[in-house]
Amino acid sequence: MSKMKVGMEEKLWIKAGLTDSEYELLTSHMGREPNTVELALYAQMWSEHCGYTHTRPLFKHFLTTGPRIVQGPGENAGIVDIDDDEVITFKLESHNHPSAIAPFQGAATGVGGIIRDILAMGAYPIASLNSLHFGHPGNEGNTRWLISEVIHGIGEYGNCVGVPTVGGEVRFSNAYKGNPLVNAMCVGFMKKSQIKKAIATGVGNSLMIVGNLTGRDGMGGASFASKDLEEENDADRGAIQVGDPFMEKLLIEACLEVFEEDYVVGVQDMGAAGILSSSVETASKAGNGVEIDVALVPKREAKMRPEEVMISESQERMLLIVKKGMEDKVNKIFHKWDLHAVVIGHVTDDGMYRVLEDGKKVGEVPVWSLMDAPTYLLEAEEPAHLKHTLSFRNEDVAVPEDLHAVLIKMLGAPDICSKEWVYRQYDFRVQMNTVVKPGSDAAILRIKGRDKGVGITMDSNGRYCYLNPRRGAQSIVAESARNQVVSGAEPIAITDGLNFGNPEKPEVYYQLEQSILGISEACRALDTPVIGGNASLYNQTPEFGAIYPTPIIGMTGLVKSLKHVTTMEFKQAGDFIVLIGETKAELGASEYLDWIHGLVMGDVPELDLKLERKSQDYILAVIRKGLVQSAHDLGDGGLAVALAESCIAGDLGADISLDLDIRSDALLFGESQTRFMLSATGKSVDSLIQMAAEKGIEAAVIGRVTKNKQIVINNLGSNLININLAECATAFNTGFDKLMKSDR
Amino acid sequence: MLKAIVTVMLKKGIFDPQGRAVQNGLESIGFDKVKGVRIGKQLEMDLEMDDRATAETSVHEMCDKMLANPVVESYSFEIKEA
Amino acid sequence: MLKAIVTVMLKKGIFDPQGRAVQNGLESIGFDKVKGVRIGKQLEMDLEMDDRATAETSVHEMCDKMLANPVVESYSFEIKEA
Amino acid sequence: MNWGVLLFPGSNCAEDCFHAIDQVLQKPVKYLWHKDTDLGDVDAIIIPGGFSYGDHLRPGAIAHFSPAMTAVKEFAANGGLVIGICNGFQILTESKMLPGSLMQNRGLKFLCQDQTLKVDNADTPFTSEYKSGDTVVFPIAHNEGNYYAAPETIAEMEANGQILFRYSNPAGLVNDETNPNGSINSIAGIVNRKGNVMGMMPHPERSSDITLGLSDGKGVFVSMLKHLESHQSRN
Ligand SMILES: Nc1ncnc2c1ncn2[C@@H]1O[C@H](COP(=O)(O)OP(=O)(O)O)[C@@H](O)[C@H]1O
Ligand SMILES: [Mg+2]
Repeated sequence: MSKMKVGMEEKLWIKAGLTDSEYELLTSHMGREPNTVELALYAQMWSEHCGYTHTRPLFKHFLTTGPRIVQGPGENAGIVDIDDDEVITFKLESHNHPSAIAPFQGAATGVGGIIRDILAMGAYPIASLNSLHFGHPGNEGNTRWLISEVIHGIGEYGNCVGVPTVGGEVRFSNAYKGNPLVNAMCVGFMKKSQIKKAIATGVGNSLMIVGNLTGRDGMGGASFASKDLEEENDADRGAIQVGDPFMEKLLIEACLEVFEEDYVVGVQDMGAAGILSSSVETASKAGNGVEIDVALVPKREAKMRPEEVMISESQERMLLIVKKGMEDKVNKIFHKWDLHAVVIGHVTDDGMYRVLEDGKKVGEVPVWSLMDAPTYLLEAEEPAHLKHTLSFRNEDVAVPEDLHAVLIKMLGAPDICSKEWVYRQYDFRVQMNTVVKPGSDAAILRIKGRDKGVGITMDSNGRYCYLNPRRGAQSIVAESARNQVVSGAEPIAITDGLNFGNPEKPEVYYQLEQSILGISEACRALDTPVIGGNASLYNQTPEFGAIYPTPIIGMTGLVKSLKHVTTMEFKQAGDFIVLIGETKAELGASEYLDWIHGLVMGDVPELDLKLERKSQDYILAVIRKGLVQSAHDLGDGGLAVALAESCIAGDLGADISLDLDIRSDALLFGESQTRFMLSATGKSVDSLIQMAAEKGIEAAVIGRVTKNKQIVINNLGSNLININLAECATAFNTGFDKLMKSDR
Repeated sequence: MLKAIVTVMLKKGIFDPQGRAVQNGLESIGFDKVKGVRIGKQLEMDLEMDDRATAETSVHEMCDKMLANPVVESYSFEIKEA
Repeated sequence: MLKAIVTVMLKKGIFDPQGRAVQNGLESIGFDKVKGVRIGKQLEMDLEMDDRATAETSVHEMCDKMLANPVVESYSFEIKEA
Repeated sequence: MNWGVLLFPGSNCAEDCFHAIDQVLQKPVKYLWHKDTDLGDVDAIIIPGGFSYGDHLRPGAIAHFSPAMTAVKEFAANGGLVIGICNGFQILTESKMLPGSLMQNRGLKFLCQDQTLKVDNADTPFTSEYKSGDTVVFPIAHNEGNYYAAPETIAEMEANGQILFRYSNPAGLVNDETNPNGSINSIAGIVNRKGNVMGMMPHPERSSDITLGLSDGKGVFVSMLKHLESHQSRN
């Protein structure tokens, strides 16, 4: 506490995380100096986490509207129309810093938090996904512990709350060594008429807090998340939030029961900066003021200071704006679920944000000023490494002698191998909607009682964005959409998670800006508007530097009939294998260069967004026509890996003959974009090829599915690969296990 | 041979949802005088050691390295004759 | 005010996979003198009671009814001044 | 033929069981609330999976004190059919309506997978749709599914044909390798001595709706239905 005394002489606002000019601005907004409570309000609301101070100006590039878009950015989650007066709502959120410090709890509360965003829209949460990025464990017990704790935390929370965890991704690079990424996504379903908004209308209406008690957990998490992850600091450690999925389950049930009645005008979950940000946001949207008495907030700990109550990030709490006179009815429903619903304040007409303690005013500032966080357009500068990495030429590496060994090694690569080790720990079947379970290109959930479903994906590629942020970001959106179409889903919209380093560094800001531009361009080309997202900046440590620029794309798609649901595995021997798209001599940025040659070099493969769109439309059309037995996109590891995956999943072999004048490693493992692998019966294959020709899309029959369990790839008459399926399967299926086993 | 009994509990101030659920459960079957339930782990282990001081250092180290997560948990232990 | 510290362990003779895993983990980081690790629960609770005898009876009853499952677990406890 | 699905705070497979009866079996079904002391007019009770009371302390340890469980015991004592699935099985063992206990999986991890089971006794109200020795696929999803009972108890149950399902491989082989969680004798599902209270860790309801690709589990509910119908026609 001696620090505090020194702090009194220092500038208090600096300690709180505000700059001199921000302090000047807020005093001019207020017309006076703030007291401690008021200062805390600004410090939280003007942090990057709540105020999007560095990212907001860039959001203008996004396409945010479209025929299926019911709600774009600006609410807790976006909403898209899936016909029949039904909608789905979805969003993703990062929990990187908490997960770095307490991986189990950090990951668990990340899942819980995003579920509440979905709940706040009035929807029933129907699926969770997660995108995880870790350093390579190597021989390190610590990283392994981190990985297994994060996965355990995600599983335990999702399993207990009864929301199936149906997909996601796990990727590895030492760029994430000091700063792992844990992004969670949730999807909810509801009828259009059930949509709720985060708005505090109706002067005199009550603000009710529901769910958990308020404690000192996550004190200052919002500003904490907006700082570099420096050496552990005991004050930050106090910020650990503990998740209680059981409480969350009750909260879901009780809230949805309340929503069925006409008691509630607005709903907001309590995430970063807890009561404060949830109430400010709802008030600001309505143009109203609010008054909150911290003494009324049910607390877990005695003697909390008013600002602590206001910004606590205790989990499993929601704010309801309840019509005057309906409070008892709301409370009765919560009581049925053994929960409380307590009035902590009300909506006022004076536009002020007023904090009381036992009826006595302890802080008062204009609502609009809290929402008016200054934004910063920062300086961008092309990262110096690009000069070097872009200088890569394919000739810089030799074609390996033993392609057989390379394929086996690729199949066991951490980014490629089966993630069953992970999703076996997730209940992916609860709620009985999971038509396509984890392990395929997209998870598919049915909509009960209808012949339709939704496809859900989460994708990223930090290496691509590091080597070419703009095209890298485009590729991720394109890949997400490919994952949708091969599964039989028409891409609808995305939510984006912007995970970057410190934006005040010009090179990082460049990556951020370019990535956003890339996402925007691809979304326009593919007609998948951005309906929400999240930003997590300052992901860097003194020891390991900044993470790869890692935008993560969460996408949903509509499966118009469950008959269209398509999976990647080969279905029967004798089927024809068709390759869609052009294979070029592109090794740059590939998983192959990284994993086999240890090079993060080169440029991201070319991407023609017009062709991408046309090809995806074609894939969807042939699937809907019923011409396709299996479909898979070519991604990490290229043609050979995609082929092996379809063989392993179907427990069938393949016999492939190509005639491409391309060096064999690029042919097998290069990651040329906009490519797909289909299989079709002899009856359909001609129509498949003909339709492609009509659309001007490259398509070639490259071989057959075989029942002898061997993968054979020939090019220009000579054999490149002739490998036993079992050997491939073992490499693929045990890759993760090996990663998680210590070498000792 | 010595025996170590290690107790690992969530740090004070960190929310213990399990403790609360058990407290509510106890209350619902009539044990309403029970408050502040907190639940942690107890580990019992045999140590092939004879010297108490060495054992203590060793157990301390185990706790710091593996048995407790210092971010959320605190630990205490006792060394006994086996 | 009294305080009860209840320890619930798997019965002797029942395999404790968690204990085994921790033992292996400890061994892998060099603690090879640790054997027979067993892991149970420790519950700490405040009792709004003043009489030790009553408290003991009450805690016994809680354990029998809810805190331990006699098929697989045994328990012991201690009552202290809070 | 009225079915009841018992809802506890934290049950998360109640709707799935409801769906299996309502949509797949197309029979009348209603929810029963854990605070109710009177279960009303039901012929069969499903105690669904999930995490009642957060699975805190031990799965089922708190739930089995609910008022509704007293009524369920009475219902079972009068010969009513009760099936506990996953957490429901755990609640039934905690409440001593079934012998034994479910401990943490020996692999110490939650396990979600489509699991082959071998039907051990097809001569019960829960399994009559199968033949002994059949293999079926039901999903499992649990962290505490490792069945344990004292050796005498196991011997007695084996002798009485109380083991209904065992974990196996697709060829019907039952051994340590086909045992996902460490259960004694690979036990996946059991019935009480009287034959009217059944508990199993695998989820038959998740294997009832063919839209999701699995439907072997429907047999459990159909068996129960047929039993109830024949029982009723005899009365
Ligand atoms: N990267 C982004 N792209 C588009 N919209 C974003 C992005 N980040 C945040 N948003 C939108 O800004 C709004 C506020 O975001 P946030 O503060 O994360 O919401 P919440 O408080 O519900 O977590 C949301 O509507 C969110 O979708
Ligand atoms: Mg929100």
